Parts: sequence; structure tokens; C-alpha cells
Amino acid sequence: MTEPIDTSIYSAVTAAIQTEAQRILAAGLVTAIVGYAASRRNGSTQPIIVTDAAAAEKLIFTPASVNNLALYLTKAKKEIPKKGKIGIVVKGCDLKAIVGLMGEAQLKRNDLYLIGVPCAGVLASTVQPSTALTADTIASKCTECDARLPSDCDYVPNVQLPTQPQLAGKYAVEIARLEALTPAERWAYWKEQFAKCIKCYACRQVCPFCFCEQCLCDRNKPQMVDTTPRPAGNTAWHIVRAMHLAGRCAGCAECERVCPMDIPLNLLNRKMAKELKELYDYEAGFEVNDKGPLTTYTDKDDQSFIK
Amino acid sequence: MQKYISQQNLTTLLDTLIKQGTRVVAPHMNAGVPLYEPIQSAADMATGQLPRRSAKEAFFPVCEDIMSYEKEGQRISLKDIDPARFPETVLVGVRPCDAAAIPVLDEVFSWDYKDEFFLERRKKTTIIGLACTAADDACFCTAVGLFPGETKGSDLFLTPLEDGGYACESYSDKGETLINGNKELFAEPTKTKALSLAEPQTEKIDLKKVKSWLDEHFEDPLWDGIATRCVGCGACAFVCPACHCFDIVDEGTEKAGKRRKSWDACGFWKFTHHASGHNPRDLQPKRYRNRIMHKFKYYDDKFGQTLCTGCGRCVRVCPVGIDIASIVEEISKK
Amino acid sequence: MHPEKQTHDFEPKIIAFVCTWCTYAGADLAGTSRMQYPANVRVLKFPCTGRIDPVFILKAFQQGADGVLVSGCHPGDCHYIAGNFHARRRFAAFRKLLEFVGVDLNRLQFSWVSAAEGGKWVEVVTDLTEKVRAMGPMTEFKELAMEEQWSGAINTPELKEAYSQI
Amino acid sequence: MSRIGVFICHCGENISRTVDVERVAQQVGKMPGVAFSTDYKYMCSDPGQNLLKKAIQEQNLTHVVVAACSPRMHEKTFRKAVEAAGLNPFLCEMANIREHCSWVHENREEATVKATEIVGMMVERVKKNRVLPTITVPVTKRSLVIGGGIAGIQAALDIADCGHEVILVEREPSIGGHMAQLSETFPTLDCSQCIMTPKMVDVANHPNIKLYTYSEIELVEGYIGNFQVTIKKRARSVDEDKCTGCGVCMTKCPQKKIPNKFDQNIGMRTAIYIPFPQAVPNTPVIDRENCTMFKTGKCGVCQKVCGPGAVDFEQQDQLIIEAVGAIVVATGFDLYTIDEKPKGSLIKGYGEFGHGKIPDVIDGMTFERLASASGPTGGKILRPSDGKEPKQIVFIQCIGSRAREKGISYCSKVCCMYTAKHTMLYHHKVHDGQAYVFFMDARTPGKSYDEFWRRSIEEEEAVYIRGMVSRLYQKGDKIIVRGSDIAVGVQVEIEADMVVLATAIQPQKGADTLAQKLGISYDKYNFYSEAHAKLRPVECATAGIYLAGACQGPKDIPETVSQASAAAAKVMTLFSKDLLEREPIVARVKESGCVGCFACKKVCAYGAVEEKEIRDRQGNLIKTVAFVNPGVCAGCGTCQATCPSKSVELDGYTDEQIVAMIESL
Repeated sequence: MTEPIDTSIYSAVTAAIQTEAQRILAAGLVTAIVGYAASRRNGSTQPIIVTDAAAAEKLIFTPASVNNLALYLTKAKKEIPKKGKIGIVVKGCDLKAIVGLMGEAQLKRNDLYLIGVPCAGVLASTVQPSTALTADTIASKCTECDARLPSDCDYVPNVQLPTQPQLAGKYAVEIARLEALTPAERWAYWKEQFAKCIKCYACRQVCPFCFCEQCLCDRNKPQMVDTTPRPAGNTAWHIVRAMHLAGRCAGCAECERVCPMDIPLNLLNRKMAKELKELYDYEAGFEVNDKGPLTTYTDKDDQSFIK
Repeated sequence: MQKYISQQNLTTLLDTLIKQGTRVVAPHMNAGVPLYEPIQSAADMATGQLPRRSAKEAFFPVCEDIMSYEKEGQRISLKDIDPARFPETVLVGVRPCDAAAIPVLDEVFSWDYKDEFFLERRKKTTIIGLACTAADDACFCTAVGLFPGETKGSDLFLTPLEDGGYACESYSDKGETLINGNKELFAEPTKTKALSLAEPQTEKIDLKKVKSWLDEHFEDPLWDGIATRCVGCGACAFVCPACHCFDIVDEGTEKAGKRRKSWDACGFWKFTHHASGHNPRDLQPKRYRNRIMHKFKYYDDKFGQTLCTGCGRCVRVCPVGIDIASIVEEISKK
Repeated sequence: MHPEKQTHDFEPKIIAFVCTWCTYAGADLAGTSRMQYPANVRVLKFPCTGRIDPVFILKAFQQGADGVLVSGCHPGDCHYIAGNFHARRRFAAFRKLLEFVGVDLNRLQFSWVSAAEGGKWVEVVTDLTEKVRAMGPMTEFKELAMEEQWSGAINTPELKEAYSQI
Repeated sequence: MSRIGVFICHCGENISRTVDVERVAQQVGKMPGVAFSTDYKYMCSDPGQNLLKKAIQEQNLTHVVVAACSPRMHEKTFRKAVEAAGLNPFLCEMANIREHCSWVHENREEATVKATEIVGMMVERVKKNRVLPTITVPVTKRSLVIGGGIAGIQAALDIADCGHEVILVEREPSIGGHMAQLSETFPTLDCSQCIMTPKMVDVANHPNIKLYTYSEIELVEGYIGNFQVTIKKRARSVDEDKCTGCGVCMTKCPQKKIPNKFDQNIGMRTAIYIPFPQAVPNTPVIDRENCTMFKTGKCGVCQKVCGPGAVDFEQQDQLIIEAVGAIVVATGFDLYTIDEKPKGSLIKGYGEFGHGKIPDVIDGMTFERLASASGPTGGKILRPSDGKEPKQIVFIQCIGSRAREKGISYCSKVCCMYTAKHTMLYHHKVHDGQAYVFFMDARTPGKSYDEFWRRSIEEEEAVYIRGMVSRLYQKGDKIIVRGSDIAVGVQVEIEADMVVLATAIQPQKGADTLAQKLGISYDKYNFYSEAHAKLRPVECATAGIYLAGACQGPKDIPETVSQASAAAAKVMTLFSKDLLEREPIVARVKESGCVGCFACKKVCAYGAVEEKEIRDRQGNLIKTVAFVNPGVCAGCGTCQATCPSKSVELDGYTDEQIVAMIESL
């Protein structure tokens, strides 16, 4: 199935972003805008921080605009001066992360100017950036997207989202497949995946929720997780990572996209999201929650697993 | 020495080596990812794609033990790893950009301190290079002075021919030994045409000019411009055939454990973090600057070589699309 | 006076993380009541189950535990008002994660044992020990600890011996 | 490098019978860091402790592990001994090889191996122990007492007599509470007001007591030793400083038909009123809901007749902030209202008994007012419906109490005794009347209680019927009461003139709201929870807050007074030192790592986590981090398990200590 996906609105979106960016920068409404710009490789984009209205024309939106730029708003990115209001180009999935960050006291809505993008989907990390968007080349997260149109933004280009072909949810299918296996088979699967890990920490570094100044895994008193890229330490790292994101992860799948070893990291996050939805009816969304599912409780919570 | 080896005989050669107990490392698919890995049969070799990690790990492993300790009572006993145990290895199907990096690494690992872990593996490994017939737009070997048929670093170099066989040329004693030990598998060179090599993707860059600009521009607005978006992961360094920084950590318990050496990357904030808490490279632009400086200036200063072979892996894996080829090109035009 | 040790092929290592107010006290009660249970369990005392980080469970398995027990106050009995409620959610999530990566949850037991339930402590510890004994050793993490990336691996006789001991 | 001393106790034979203690000592002696290892018959004995102290000094020990019984038994003992030898007490740990080993295993080999591992685990742990200085918190030696009933009054007087200032806050216009409403008290039948009012006067005159009546708690901030309490003093509309208490305003007030809550609404009062003649303070209050002036803007009679000009229609509610070091909660009880089910309440009504529908079905407190010499009937027992003297009276016990199907499972404790008292009072006042009591059990533990109860049957001729009433209805001017006498096994029907229901005791309305302001816990009925049912019955789990009286559970007067004095004693213990010492097992934030996500704050049940701004020398905000107030932190460590970057750490249970233990195994 190579059903094409209509991304014709992206040129109008690009034009609208440029116009709006120019306007708000010129009017001094924002000090900088984080967006996407073209880069050398054919069809590729890269994050850009625009501070000058004249440079607003560099901003684009294409199926290769894969990054979750929310990362650049967090404390983890000390290099970006967080002075004044900052504009940011966000897809629905990115916006969920921003909303999550607000719930964790990392961002304030008033410090942001949100330029929402009506999104028909972006490319998978496994294909060249110049590839056309189809049901095959689309990122897995986009097959399960419920947030194509971000809400409560300061600006959203006025374009009509094209109707999408029905796509099978890739994570749901894969999670179901793994759940049907025996524990030993699942262990074997993950062992093979985690063995590839080289601890480059790209997964951590791009995660908007990994905003800790010092990661638990970078501390050595005590050494909670072995730092060396050996199967044991790799497995521990990925378990700890998934647990720390449980109830926080907004589903942008950046961890999985950037993994140079193609480890399906977002599967772990999706699995946890699925469980937390079933247990506590919690889902990442567009509404700021004061407390996440693992920082609150009720006296009626499930305890069927406790003797 | 120039020879010809058919596809069939190459397979026989590798299988024979494996049977004899030589470790054969070749591009191989692992859970969907091409990696240089030991193969159990020549049929497992998959040369179609550039392996995701470079061939450096055959000499400079992702992680290796260098010592172990045990505490009993008030005594601590230490045990060294014996490099004599490293196996004889044939590294086959190595891309020119990967093979060319190995002699570059020789310089640093045999400089004032002789790294026995690297050198012992180097001594026991024969590298069979393979000319490159497929490139993508991340590739830039031609920009740094190499080309898809580059033989630097290879003990034996294979050029694929139209008949499926290979033109084969040895560039070292190790290469000759391999041919001589398996004479029946090698034939005299043929007139068969070679497959066309990969298209160059980039113009050659004047690396001297780049270096001289770097000599003068430790402080420059360029660094902030490039690297504010760098996220500080180690992906670029880890997939690089030439990056060779490592970390040493002790892992284990109070009673027993191991001292391990593993890859490190200058992009990590912890890389230059002092015990005092001070960090001379406190922000990402300073760290990224080090990456460029090390590759195109410091290494050149010390060893007269450039620490980049243009394999393009860092371009492909960078989460935020940082493209070293464009940066170096931009510097060369300054 | 000293009964013979029952011989088993395999003696599992059980690590228990318990809160000081309920389960630790319950285990004390089992002691003062001279109840008997298998000697496989090692108890780590915490102020509250709320203090127990999932990483500790992971660490215990990595350290060679064949079974892990986490036990605290019954809901509503928490000395610290709600620590066990937070723990309940945290572990409900964590066990799902472990299950997904292939850990057999039969090796991980959670329980509420009050200071008055010396008998329940004995029952929980005995059951887990017997269950894990029947399952055999937890080899997954131990094997993992021996594994190397291929490039760093050396097949030494010591390593072979270590493997055979798992 | 640590020099650890390990002391293995035989505990007589309790440990050594199953554990080879000498072998353990020998094995442990080989562990890295152990400098000294020995075994001894009784480590907790004086010679044992001296052995420990001597070894610390002679061997220059840096840490100590005592392998003996449960730390719950002797941790304090050994930490004290270690401190006496000059080490920080928190550098001593106990390895529990008795309750967790020698007593639960019979096989000597197994037990010895296990004991060695337990000790080894504690050896690794103790290496990571840090010197923990005792936490000291300054104490404001003033206390707040919430509730001016007998419990609050007693606690306030005891504390004030000890020389400390007390802020006494009462919601009603007068102190006195329920005890002031009672006629006589069991088991001595002395007049409640006669013993109560002198205490009320003592409160009014006490130089150390600051009384706020008609006031409520608005906000409580701070922690033990350092609370800031905001009190809302509702507008009385009468200036307390000017009013002389002459009462002219009340006699002239045209609104005279307002049901008086103090008299259970069977007596009437004026709109400007004091609830009862002996009220303290003797300053009237204007009930603004019923005052003509407030309703229509026309009247003002009281203002006109007031000589000193104390009436002030313009008076506003006032917010007053008081700093106190301790709080006694004595908010008392309320009676179960049987005819309605309050919204959100788990308690069902008792509509079948006609309370609120049949006028002559009353509750026990109403009976008290009828029997009271100063009550609305002048002490005569007269039915509310027609003022006739009831000749047949039925008392029904356990209305609400012990009725699981109605949502209350507890016993209200006082009803058996006050019903017995009611039958006596009735018999004394209506000589030809007959009292019947339906009861389930008679619960009369207490000094002279059972004798009192028997007297009601044997001398005062009350007829006790064991059984519950099944049906009750009005027939003419009689109330037909049907029930079963399960002792005899017959159906009983009584034509009663009046029925008195011994309704259950419940916490005051709004007890839960107050608990939330105070940060104390309460049970499903809203009774406040004590820190420990047996050993800390007057303390809340929240440090610095104490409980007195029926707010914690049903109680009679002597018990309430005892608990109030006990709470006062706790307050005085706290006030006996200038600095409060707390066990240093509290969480600390490592500010360098904290990113201010405040997950810790979200999970802290004590409100111990605050936000703290970090600024550079120029005053620019660098970041906002978490700060744990050591005075409030209870030491559960939930924050640390929740903190993603482990930037908050519970002293005494650090990750390093715990990981060291796991890794030792």
C-alpha cells in the first residue's frame, strides 16, 4: 500500500507562517520564533531560531518538518535565551508536549506565541527527507494521530485539512503483537533491540520532558544505571527512561525518530500511555493538568495486583 | 599485487576463514539495522547499505573491559585483560570512507601512549575494502579529498565488476598474505569492466583554507549560529569513523567489579565537566566548536591529517539536521 | 534441636522492600510469634512504600534477585497519610512496563501486610519463595550482565564458567 | 576510609541458639571497611553498651552496626550509646537478626548464612550514612485552642495556668459548648451548669487567655512551633469594649420569637441576644438574619436604648492573624439528625422514627433542656406539642449508633449512661410516670457507672426492654411504640406520651473543612485521626496539632477533660524548650539539580514543599526550585521516589544507602 497522502496545504501553511512570523517579529510581539528551515540535503529541514523579521522568509513547513521544537523552550536548552515572548511553530503532537511542560511548571502560556500547524502528517525517520508522503512513508505516530489541528494557539493558518486515508495504527498493532508473545519472547525481542544501543542519549536529548539539569543516569552517587553501552546498562536505561516518561510523555515520538540504531523506543512510551489510559483514564491532550496520573491517586485505584 | 576473485570464490574464502576460526566481520543486518558484525557465514554479509556504525569498532569497541578488581578483607586484587586473547580478524566489505579512517586513528593510538587494546586488534586484523557504488546526498567524501574508490586503509581492496566478481589489489603485507594463503581462489586480473563508482555528491573543499580560518577564529559568531540548535547528544561522534574519545568508568559493587572503556562524545555536557563543578565548555556552541576544531585543526596540527572521511553518517543521524559538510564549506568560503 | 535443612536444587534469592510501620513490624511480629518461613528473603526497610523507587526493583533483579517483594501498609493505614496510595499507582504502572519488556511478573509480588499480620507476612514470603523456586533462577538479567557488544567481547574461560553458573 | 565496628548480640540464647554468632562475627570481620567485629551475650545490657562505647574509643570506629533484635526495639538505645561515645547517633545501624532471622528459622546453617548477609547489608549501608545533626525549630510559645466546649476550656486553662498565652476560638457567641446545655451529669447527678460556669468565668478572667467568640478559623499556615493562623471574627454588631452586659437591649428587642438553638429550638430568644444567661462573654450578638434593622433598615431600638452606645450596625467581620506554636483542636460533636440525609453523607436517615415529624419525638439533648432548671420549661418535663406532662415515656437507644445498615458502625459511648440518667431525672420530676427503655446492650464501663445504671432500674423503676423498636406512629395524642423484647421473646406495644431518641454522636458540621485547613487527617465519619490509636492518642500525625474531646471520637465528660489535659500537657512539653528538636529524617533538596517541576510538591501529603527562588547577586531570577521545610516534613520519602532527577533526598534513606544494600546481596 503506497497510498499517497495529500500535503498540498503545506505550501499555504508555509506562506501563512512566514507572513505571521514577519508580522509578530516586526511588531515586537515576540523576541524570537522557533521554526523549521530548509537545509542542504534534498527536501530536508532543520530547526531555526529567527529573531529578525527579514529572516521570516526562511521559515517553512514540509513533510520533513519532523522535529518537536518544544525542546527549545525547555531549561535543557540553556543556549536559547528565554527572554520575552517566544513564538514557536507547533504541530498537534508538539503542542501536547508544550501543554505537558506547562503542567510541570516549565513553561508559561503567556511567555509563548503559538503558531499552530494544521498537519497532514510527517515523514518516517527511515526514509530520505525528499520522499513523498504516503501511507508507507508516514511516521508511525501520524497513523495514530488525534491532534491534526492544534487548539488554543495564538495563530493557526486558515487552511482546510484534507481528508486522510484510514491508516492502521502502527503502534497499536505492534503493541498487540508483542503483548501476545510470552515473556521470554518479549525479553528476546527487547534484548536484541537494546543490544544495538550505543548510549548516544539522542533519545534523551530530544525529549521535551527530559528537561532535568542532571539526569538520574548521569549521577554516580549512587550509580543507579550503568553508563556503559553494554546490554545490561542499555536495558536498564531504557526501562528507567520509559518509567520516567510514564504519565508525562506526549507522544511526539522524537526518541524513536532520532535513534541512530532504529530502536522502537516509542513503543515503550505508547504501551505505558495505553496502560495509564486503562488504569486511570489519563491521556496527554491539549488541556493543562495540574497533576499527572502518577503524581496523584484516588483511594479506589486498582489494586488487583496486590496481595 | 593485482588479482581477480569471483563472487563464488569470495564466499568460499570467507567461509573457509570462518571455518578456520578466524573472526570475519562484515556488514550485516541486525534487527533491521546494517552494522559491521561478526558473521557466521559469507551469506550473512549484506553490503548493500552503508553500515549505521563505522568500522572503527573492530579496533575501538563501543565498550570493553580493561581491568577487573576484587576486594576481600582489607585486600584488593586487580586483574588485567590480556590482549593476547583478541581474536585474529578479517574485516571485509569495508567502505572506503571507513577504511580510510583507520590509518588516521593509528596516529592517535600510537602517539605518546601506545594503546595496546587498539594496536593489538589492529595487528590482528586484515581489512578488505570495497569500492563504493552507491551514495546519497549526505555523503561528502569527495569534499574532504577522498573518493568512492579510495584504497587508503585497506590491506586488500575490492572493486566490483560487471560479472559480479571483483578486481582485487593488495596494499600491504597482510593483504598479500591473505592472497598467498588462498592462492587457488584468486585469479589473474581480467578485462571485465568495473561497475561505475558512486557519483560524487560534493565539490572538493580547500581544507588548508578551512584550517587557517579555524586557526584565527576560536571565538566567532559562527559557533553560536550553528550550535544553538545542537541538542548535545553523542550520535554524531558515535557513528563517526574517526571520532575516538573514550571514557573510563568502574562498574560493579563494593566487592567486585570491572574497569571499562567506552565511547564518549564531546557533545555531552559531562564531557569536560570538572569534579569541581566548573565546565569550560558550558554551552553547546563551545562543545560543537570543539568537534569542528578537533577534526579540521587540532588533529591536523598534531598529526597532519583531517579527522573526517566524509561518510555522512553524522549528517544522517543528527536529530536537528546539523550538517558538517555545509559548515566546513561555509568556513572554506570565508 | 536443629532440624535438617530441606534440600532443594535451587534456593532463590528474594529481596523484599518493605515499609517500616506496617510490613517490617508485621515481619517482627512473625518473629516474636516464632512463626517459621523460608530463609531466602532479605528485607530492606524503608520509611514508607512511597519512598520505594522502581529503579530499586530493577536494581534488585540486576543484582541477582530471583524474586522481589514490595510490601507496605494497607490502604488507609499509611503512617504518612498517602505514601502507599502513590506507591500503588507507581507500581501498577511499573509492573506493566516490566511485563512488556519480558519480565515474568510471577517474580514480582506486591502486598499489603499490616503490623498485626505476622501470619500474612509468613504466607506472602513463603508463597513467593515457593513460586520462584518452582520457576527456577531468573536468568535474564544475569545473562545480560555477562553480555558485551561484540567488539568488546572476549571469550575467556572465566566468562564461560560464569555463564555456566547462571 | 571507614572503620566500622560490628557487634553481634547473642540475646541470651535467642539469637545464638540458631545463629552461629561467632562465625558471623568472624565472617563480617573480613568485609571491606570492617575494623572491629565481636559478639556478646546481651548488647543492650549496661556491660554490652559499655563494650560498644569502649570499642568506639579504643578502635577509633567511624561507624557502628549492632546485629541484634529489631531496630524498632533498640535502635534508640544503641544510637544513644553511640552518641555517648562521641559519634553521631545516625552513624549507627541495627541489623535485625532476631525477629527476622533466629526466631523464624530453625536450620542453623541457613540462619547463620542469612544473618551474615543481613549484617553485610547493614555494613554497606552504614558506610554511606552521613552525620545528621538534630533539626531544631524555634517555638512560638503561644497556643491556639479551637472550640470552647469543656475540652477546649480545660486545655486552655491548663496551658494558660502554666504561664503560656492561649488563643481560644469559639464559633458560637458564647463558650460552654454542649456541656453548658446539659441539666445534670452522670453518674453523680451534679448540675452541669454549676460545675461548668465557674470554668467559663475562669477563662474570661484569665490574663493568659485571649478569647475570640463568634469566630472561626479561616486559614492555617506554617508548621509545628510556627503556625500563622488567620481567624475570622464575625461582626457581633455590639462593641465588646463598650457593652456592660446590662441586657436592656434584649428586653426591648421587638423580635422575640426566634427559636433558640441553645434550647434545641424549643425555647425562644430575641434578635439581639445571648444564648443563655451565664454566657461568656456576657455580650449580646445581633442575629442579622432575624433582626428587623438588618432586614428592613428600620428599627434600631437596641441602639437607642443602649446606654454606653455599644450597638454598632456597621461592624464588619475582621480577619485577625495570630502566631502560635501549637494547636489544640477541640471542636466537639453534634447529634445525628435522623430525619434527613445530608448531601454527600454516607449516613442514612431514620425517617421511620418520626423525628421532626411527630413533635413529641425528641432527641436526648432536647430532653436535657426540658430537664434543665434554666431551660425553656424551667425544669419541668412537658411535651413540646401541648405542654402536658408525659406519663408514659419511651427512651430508645442506639439511634444511628452501631447501625451498619445506616452507615454508622461505631458506638456513641455515652447514650447508655445518659439514658439511664434521663430515666432518673424523669422519675424525680414525674413521680407517677413510667419510663421504658429499648436497648440493645448496656455499656457501662467507668467508675460508678454500672451502679448508676442499675439504680435506674432497681430504684428509679425504669423498665428496660432488650430489643429494637420496629415501628412508631402517632395515634391521637399518643405515640404507639412497637418493638420486640428479645429477652422474653414477645412483641411489646407501648402507648407513649413522649419518645426520646438517643441519637448518635457525630463530629461537628464542617469538621472536614477545618481538617483540610489544618492539614490533619480524619476518618470516614470526619472524626479526627490521632497519630497512633494507643500510644499517641492526643496527637495528630501532623506535628504540633493535638486533639481533645469528642472531635476525635465519642467521649463522656471525664474522658474529655482527661484528654484535654493530656493535650495541654503535650503542648506544654513542646513549650518547655526554646528550640524544638526533631529527628533529622527529612527530605532535602539539592538545588543544583532541581529543575522546579514540583512533582515533589504534588505528592507531598504534608504541604512541606515550598517554592524557592534562586537569584544571582544582581537579584535576577535564575530559577525556582523546591524547598522542603524541615519543620513540616514527616520523612516519608515519597518526594524522592517521584523526583525524576533525584534532586530531593531523604536523609537516612538516601539512594546511596539503599543501592549499597541491594548491591551487597
